[in-house]
Amino acid sequence: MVPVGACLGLSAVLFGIGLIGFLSRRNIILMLVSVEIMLNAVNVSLAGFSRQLQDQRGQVLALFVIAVAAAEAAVGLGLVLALSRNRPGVNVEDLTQLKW
Amino acid sequence: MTTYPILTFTTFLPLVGAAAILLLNQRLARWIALATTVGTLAHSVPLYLNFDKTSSALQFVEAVPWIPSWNVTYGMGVDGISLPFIFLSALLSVLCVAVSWTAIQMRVREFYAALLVSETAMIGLFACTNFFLFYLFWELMIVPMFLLIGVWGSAHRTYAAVKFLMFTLAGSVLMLVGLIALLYASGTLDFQALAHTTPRLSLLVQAWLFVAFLAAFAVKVPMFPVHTWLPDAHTEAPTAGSVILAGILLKMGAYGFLRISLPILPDAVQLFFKPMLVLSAAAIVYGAYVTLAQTDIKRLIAYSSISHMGFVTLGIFTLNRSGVEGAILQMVNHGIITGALFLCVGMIYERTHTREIADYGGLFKVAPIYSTFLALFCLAASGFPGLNSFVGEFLIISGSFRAWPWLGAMGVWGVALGTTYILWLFYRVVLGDVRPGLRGLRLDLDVREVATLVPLVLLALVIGFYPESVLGFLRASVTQLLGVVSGPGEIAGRL
Amino acid sequence: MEPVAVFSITPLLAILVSAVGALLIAGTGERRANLREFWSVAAGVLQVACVASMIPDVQAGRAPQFVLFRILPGIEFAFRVDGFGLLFALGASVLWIATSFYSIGYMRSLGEHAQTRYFTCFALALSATMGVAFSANLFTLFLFYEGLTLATYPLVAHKETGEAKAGARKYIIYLLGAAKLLLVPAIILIYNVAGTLDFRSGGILPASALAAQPTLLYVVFALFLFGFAKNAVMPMHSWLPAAMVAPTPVSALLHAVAVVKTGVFSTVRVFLFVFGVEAIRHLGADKLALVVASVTILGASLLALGQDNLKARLAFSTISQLSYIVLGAALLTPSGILGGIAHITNHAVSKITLFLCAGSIYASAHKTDVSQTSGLARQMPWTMAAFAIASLSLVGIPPASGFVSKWYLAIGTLQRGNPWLLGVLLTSSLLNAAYLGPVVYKAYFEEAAESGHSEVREIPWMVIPLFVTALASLVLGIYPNPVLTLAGKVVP
Amino acid sequence: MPILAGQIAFYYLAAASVASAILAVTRRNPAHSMLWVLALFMHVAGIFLLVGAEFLAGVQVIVYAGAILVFYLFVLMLLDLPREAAGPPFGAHWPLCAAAGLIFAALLWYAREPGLVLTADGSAAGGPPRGSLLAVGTALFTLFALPFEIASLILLAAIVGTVVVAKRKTES
Amino acid sequence: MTLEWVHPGLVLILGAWALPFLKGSTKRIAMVLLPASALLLCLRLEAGTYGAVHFMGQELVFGRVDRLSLVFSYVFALLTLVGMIYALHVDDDAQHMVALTYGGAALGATFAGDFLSLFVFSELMAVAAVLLVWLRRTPAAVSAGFRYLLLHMFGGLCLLGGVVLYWSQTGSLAFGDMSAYAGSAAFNLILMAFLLNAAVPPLGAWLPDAYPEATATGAVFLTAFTTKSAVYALIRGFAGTEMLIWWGAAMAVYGVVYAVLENDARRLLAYHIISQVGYMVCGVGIGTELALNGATAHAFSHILYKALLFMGAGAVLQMTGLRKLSDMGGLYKTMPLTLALYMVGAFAISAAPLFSGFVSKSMVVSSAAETDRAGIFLVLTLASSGTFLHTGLKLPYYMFFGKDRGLRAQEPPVNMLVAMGLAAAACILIGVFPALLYSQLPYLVDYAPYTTRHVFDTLGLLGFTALGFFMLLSHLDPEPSVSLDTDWFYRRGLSAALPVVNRGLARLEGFVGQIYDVVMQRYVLRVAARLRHLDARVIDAAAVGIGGLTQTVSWGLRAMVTGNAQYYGLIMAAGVLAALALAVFLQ
Repeated sequence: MVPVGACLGLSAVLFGIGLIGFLSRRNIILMLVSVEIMLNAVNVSLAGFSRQLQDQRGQVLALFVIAVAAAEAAVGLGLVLALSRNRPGVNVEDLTQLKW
Repeated sequence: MTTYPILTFTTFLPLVGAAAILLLNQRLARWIALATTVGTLAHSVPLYLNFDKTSSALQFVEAVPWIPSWNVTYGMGVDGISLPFIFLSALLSVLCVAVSWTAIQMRVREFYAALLVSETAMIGLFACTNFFLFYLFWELMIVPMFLLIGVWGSAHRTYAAVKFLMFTLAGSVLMLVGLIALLYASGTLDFQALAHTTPRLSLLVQAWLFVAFLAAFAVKVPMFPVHTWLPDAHTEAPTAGSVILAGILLKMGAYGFLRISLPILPDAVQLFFKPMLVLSAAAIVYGAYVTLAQTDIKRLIAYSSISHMGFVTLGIFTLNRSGVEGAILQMVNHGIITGALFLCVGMIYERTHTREIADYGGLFKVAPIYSTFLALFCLAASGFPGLNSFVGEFLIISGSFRAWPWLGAMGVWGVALGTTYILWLFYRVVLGDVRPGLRGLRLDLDVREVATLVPLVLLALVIGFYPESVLGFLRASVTQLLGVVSGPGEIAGRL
Repeated sequence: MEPVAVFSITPLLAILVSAVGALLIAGTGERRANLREFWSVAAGVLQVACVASMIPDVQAGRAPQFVLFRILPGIEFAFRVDGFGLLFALGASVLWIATSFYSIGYMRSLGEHAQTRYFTCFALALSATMGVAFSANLFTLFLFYEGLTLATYPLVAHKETGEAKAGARKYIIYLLGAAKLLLVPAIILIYNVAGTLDFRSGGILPASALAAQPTLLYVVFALFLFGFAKNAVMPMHSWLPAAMVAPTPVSALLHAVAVVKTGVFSTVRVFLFVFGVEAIRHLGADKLALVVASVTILGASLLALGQDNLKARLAFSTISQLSYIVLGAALLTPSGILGGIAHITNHAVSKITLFLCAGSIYASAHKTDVSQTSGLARQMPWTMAAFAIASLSLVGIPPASGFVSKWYLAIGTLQRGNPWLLGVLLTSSLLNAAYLGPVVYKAYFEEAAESGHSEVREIPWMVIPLFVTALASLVLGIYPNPVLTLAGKVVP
Repeated sequence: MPILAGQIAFYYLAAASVASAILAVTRRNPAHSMLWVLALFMHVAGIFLLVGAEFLAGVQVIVYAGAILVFYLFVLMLLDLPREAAGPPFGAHWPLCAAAGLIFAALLWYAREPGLVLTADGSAAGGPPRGSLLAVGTALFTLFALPFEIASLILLAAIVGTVVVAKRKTES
Repeated sequence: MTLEWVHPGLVLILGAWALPFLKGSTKRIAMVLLPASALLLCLRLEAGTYGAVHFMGQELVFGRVDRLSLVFSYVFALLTLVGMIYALHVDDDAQHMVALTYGGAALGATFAGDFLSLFVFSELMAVAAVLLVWLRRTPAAVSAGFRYLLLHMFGGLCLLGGVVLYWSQTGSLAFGDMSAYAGSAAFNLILMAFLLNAAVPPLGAWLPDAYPEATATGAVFLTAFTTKSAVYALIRGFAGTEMLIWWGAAMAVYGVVYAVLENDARRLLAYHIISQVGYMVCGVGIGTELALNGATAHAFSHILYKALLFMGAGAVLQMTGLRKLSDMGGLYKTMPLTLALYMVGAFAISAAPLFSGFVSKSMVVSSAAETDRAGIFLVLTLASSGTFLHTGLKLPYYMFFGKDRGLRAQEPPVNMLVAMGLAAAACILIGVFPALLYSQLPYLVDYAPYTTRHVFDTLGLLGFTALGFFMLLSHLDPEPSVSLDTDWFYRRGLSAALPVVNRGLARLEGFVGQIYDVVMQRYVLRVAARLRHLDARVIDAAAVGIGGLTQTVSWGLRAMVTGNAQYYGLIMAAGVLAALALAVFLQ
């Protein structure tokens, strides 16, 4: 009863918002959170399709997405911890040492 | 033909020599280099002897399939046009090794290795029969030359080396694109096939290919607008480098026109030959004028090469028999004379360490033997009748009169200016009163240096009085080449 | 009457003799001066012998010929001797012997430096002149023509003073420049049109080319006329006075006999043997040559009047006399051409005497200007006598040789029916008298300005040769037949 | 009538999750953003349920909201970030990012294939998804056995990685 | 040269070369012997053609002997003899040699049968004459000689030009009557040449300019040969040309007028030669037998008495060294013999009876009368009266009588007196026995000079002139004036024109000479330098510029790497966005 198009629409909007968050927030953690939002949007569209195509593989993929999201969050935040140790505040604009 | 792959052997012997030099210690380097180059020269002599002058077909052909998917074979073969250059490359390499005997002190092994690699590239380029190998040797040539200029050059060597690299690479990249397009368009890369068997490409494709190859060859020749790398490269290169650069490198460009542009893209040549003639005439006169104003001897001779090579391209694009034959002869002559001039300048630079003309004067009193050699080569360069470049210029101007009379006039004006700047250089350097700086130095040549110059003197005289020795080889191949490219205008229908 | 070619090596021998002589002279060097002098005289004598040995052949109508190399189809490095070439070569080589003796005296008395180089270049210049005389085609001629320029450069720059250098520079730039800029294209165009460069008495231009490209051939004609800058035709003449900076024997042999005559010889050779009389008449190019020659004759004579320096005056006189020869050839009438060719020898003999006298005056009395020659006859009777005889011949007064060629030139102008040219000839003879007369009568009839001049002694080595040449100019005047028969062989 | 109820629920969930997403992104205080993100996750789980992916909804709630979000909060607490005092929450270039995001959303919205949007009755035709939990479970352990193992490997690597990265360097 | 006939002229020319080797008296004997033997040879000659030679394809005749040439050869040989005797005292070998050559050449010209040998001998005469003038060795002589040479060269060249033209038209070189070609270019040129030689004004100004500059002995020869050989040629070739009559008459008057004005003794006599030659030219112009006979006779006698007059003036110059009449005078006391001999010449020239002038001049005058040319007759008689006035009266009076300036000059050396005596004797002989001369004339002579009426007329004329002279004596004092003559033209004009021409030409020459410098230095090198500048700045810069451009671009790109992760994210997003949009819209 939920039209797939709607799911896609929702997923598109959510993805947009996540993107905005990721690109504009100065705090790294919140950038990572925005990534989580984007991933959620993807899962919504996957679920929508899985429903529409009567095929559960969409959901399996969504699961894997979640697993990877977890791993990514873990590593990301580990890095943030390491970074924050030798520099106060985790502001993305200060991290420019890698520039060539 | 002979089962023994003489061409491959001649091409890759120097490579083997180079490897040997790098492995053994420094003291032996010079001797191995000399041995290898003399061996290569010895190897190219049978080529010269039992070459059949009558047939225009390829001789000493070797063909081994190499990359089937691209229809590329490892093909070696020689015809009338490429034979003289192989001999010239081998000879000049021997002379280069001889002249840098005492001149090069640092990194001796790498120097001779680079020299030998460049020899392989040279001989390979003239001996190969398909575009793929041609391109491969073309690129291979740039590396040792870059090193020669960059490492063993004088003051601004890096600038000159990089500039040389940039110019040549820019050209050859376009050639690569052309090569691929050609492969795509006609399916094969073999020169003979492209010239005769495969169907002719459409004019548009031919035009684009011509432009692409023009870029590569024009930079190498060098033609008028893209010539500025040559003076820098020559001035900074060590003597051996300049001799190789002037002797052979410039000829590869012109050889490219003859081997690739003319036979494979005849319609495009018909389309473009008029602007090319204008460019060459411009190169002649422009080169001559700028030469007049130079103060550095090597730079002066470099610019004179631009003017002389202008003659060669003028000859090629007259597209009539005497013009093309004259062009090829002039390429050989220019190799000999300019090579000799650079040898002379190198020898004197080795002692006085200055290239400014103002620092020289009255050499005749201080170094009579050297001055007589220099006098002879200056006369040859100015086109004195009885010496070799007179015959070349004679044919080219005669051909250009036939193709486009105004060109002939420009050519003559070029010759006149040529005589002026060479004799003026000679006047300032050799005649006049002795500069104080030169008095103390022991200036005259020793046996080794005389030995390096003598073969070139003999060649100049032989070709001067008996040009048949070179023209004989060309006649059949040039007729076949021109058969493909119908000549533009034969006013008097002579020859 | 095309002479039948016969194979013989003598022309090449004639050239090699003096070339080998040059080597020997260079070899002996400064130390053994006498031996060196012996070599140069010996070379001279041998050369005359070679040249003379060919006279019977040529007179009998046979042309000794010898081909060395074949450069391109239609171009060989070859020699062919005909009457015209033989006459010129004979004149040059005989006078070389006289000049050799003379220069031995001159060099020794003035103690000049670098005498070896002097004699070597002299011998080389002569071999080049022989080369030009005997060349069978334009290529060989051009080769030796250029060789002559280079061989004579060190002679002109002999004194190595600033002025000598400037003169020599102008000399080489004019000659080499004109050769390269004008001759090379002309030769090439001829090769394009005619396919060959050989000399043939009727000219080698195919009729089709004459009809098809008259303007091109007219331009080529002009290129040749001005290209041979050695014939000192008016715009291309100013190298000759500049070359007067050379020591006198050099200007004697070279600027009276070898160099300038080569220029004129080549010009006439091209007129008659490359274009041919009919072709030139068809092209109407003879008018150009006549105008240029007349302008040169009159202009140079007038300029000669103004020159106080004796050698400069003789130089300008040479320029005008040379154009007589060009005028003769350009008349295209049999006796005009005959007169022109005869004038080559006649002028050579008389002009060389004048130059030698100038040299002897300089060597003995250290006087160079015409104004200083007053009263010289008393101190140097023989030199002035020779000078008088030679000027008689130059002015064209009957007994002397100049009259013979002027007579034929005059008849030539009439055969062509152009009174103006006759006018030019007569006025120029008048001008000759005007600029040569004063020297003679000043020497004979004016008292020497400063009496009691230090004892001026004529040097025998110098006076004997110049007197011999003066007598020669008389003998050729009285008995001109040998010159005329040789010249006659060529006239169409 | 159940269709209408479904649609109303969907519209509510969609609107709520969009609102919470916007708020999560724009809040100055990171803790508040975290909470809004929690709300977002809950609504997304709701949508999963609507779509019939019950297992997915469960995982979403447990793993995503329960584990990852909590982990974020821990780090947040650990770093004890001061309230977003300094400077604006967004980088100077936020209008560009906003534009990029909006265009992105618009493009996707435009691109969603009308054909794909089944009419209300379309979804009914398919009937309820076949025992979605059963289906997913069997698929996970038969078709996707390998990816499942790899997923576990990734998680293992992440654990080890995080420990190594975040461990304080002791002077050994 | 057939041996049996020896050309008298050649004897003189070759003999002259022997003189320098003889010493003292033997030389003197030779000097006399040579002309004497030449005279004997001429006398023995009979008419006919000898010495034909083939030269350069032409037929030359050296010895064409007929009555006309014989007469002239006699007088020329005779004069050479008299001149040599007159010059015996001079020890300058050169002068003698030149004089003999001059005589020989004159004889040669007389006997020349064709134009070429005529030309050769006339050129030789010109050269000999110039040398005679130059041998005076004064600067004035040298420049005068040079002008003489130039003009005679011009004359010679006109002759050569005319001969060549004549030869090309007729094919033959024979020198005969030219009247058939009257009006053709050849005719005019040859005529002009001879007129110049005969000193016809305006071409004749060289005579009074050069003759007075010669040495005393040299002048004697000069008076005779050049002008009279020209007259001989005119007689042979141009008898009867109308124009000559008027030229002759003009000359007669011109000579007399200038002579009267003249102050220098020998220049006065020189001017007078022109007037006498005028008579001959006029005779030739009239062209009747009588006229031609008259001209020949007059030439014959004129040579003798003019030589006598010059010898007289020469003697005075020799002894006193003076030339100007204004500073002479009172010599009759110390040089009576010279005076007497001079007066014989004076009477002869003014055609007094019993003297040679009377016999010959009157023939020409009467021939004018016969052909009823009244005007000419009047002019000629007037001129003869003028002649008597200045030569007969003015010159002797001022030279010998006039104010006595205390000059005590002795008589000239014996040989000069002997020579003058010989000449005077000849004049008287011809005057008394005209038949002697008439028998030699080319045509039959039926003219009787000594008719009473003619004698009276002449005496009357002379008397009146004498009377007039003594009446106007005071006005006729000679002042040291220089009379302007056509020779001014080439003396001043030419010398002025020459430097101008030279300066102009020298500048042109300098310009042409420098052209190579200018072209080489300024244009070619400047262009070369500019092109080098262009090459370095523009083309090289273009190539290097491209390198530079790539350099700056790369630096620019480098700036984009800010290190801020979000920029990268933004760029990536933008990239993906673009691709997506492309995919969507390009569907």
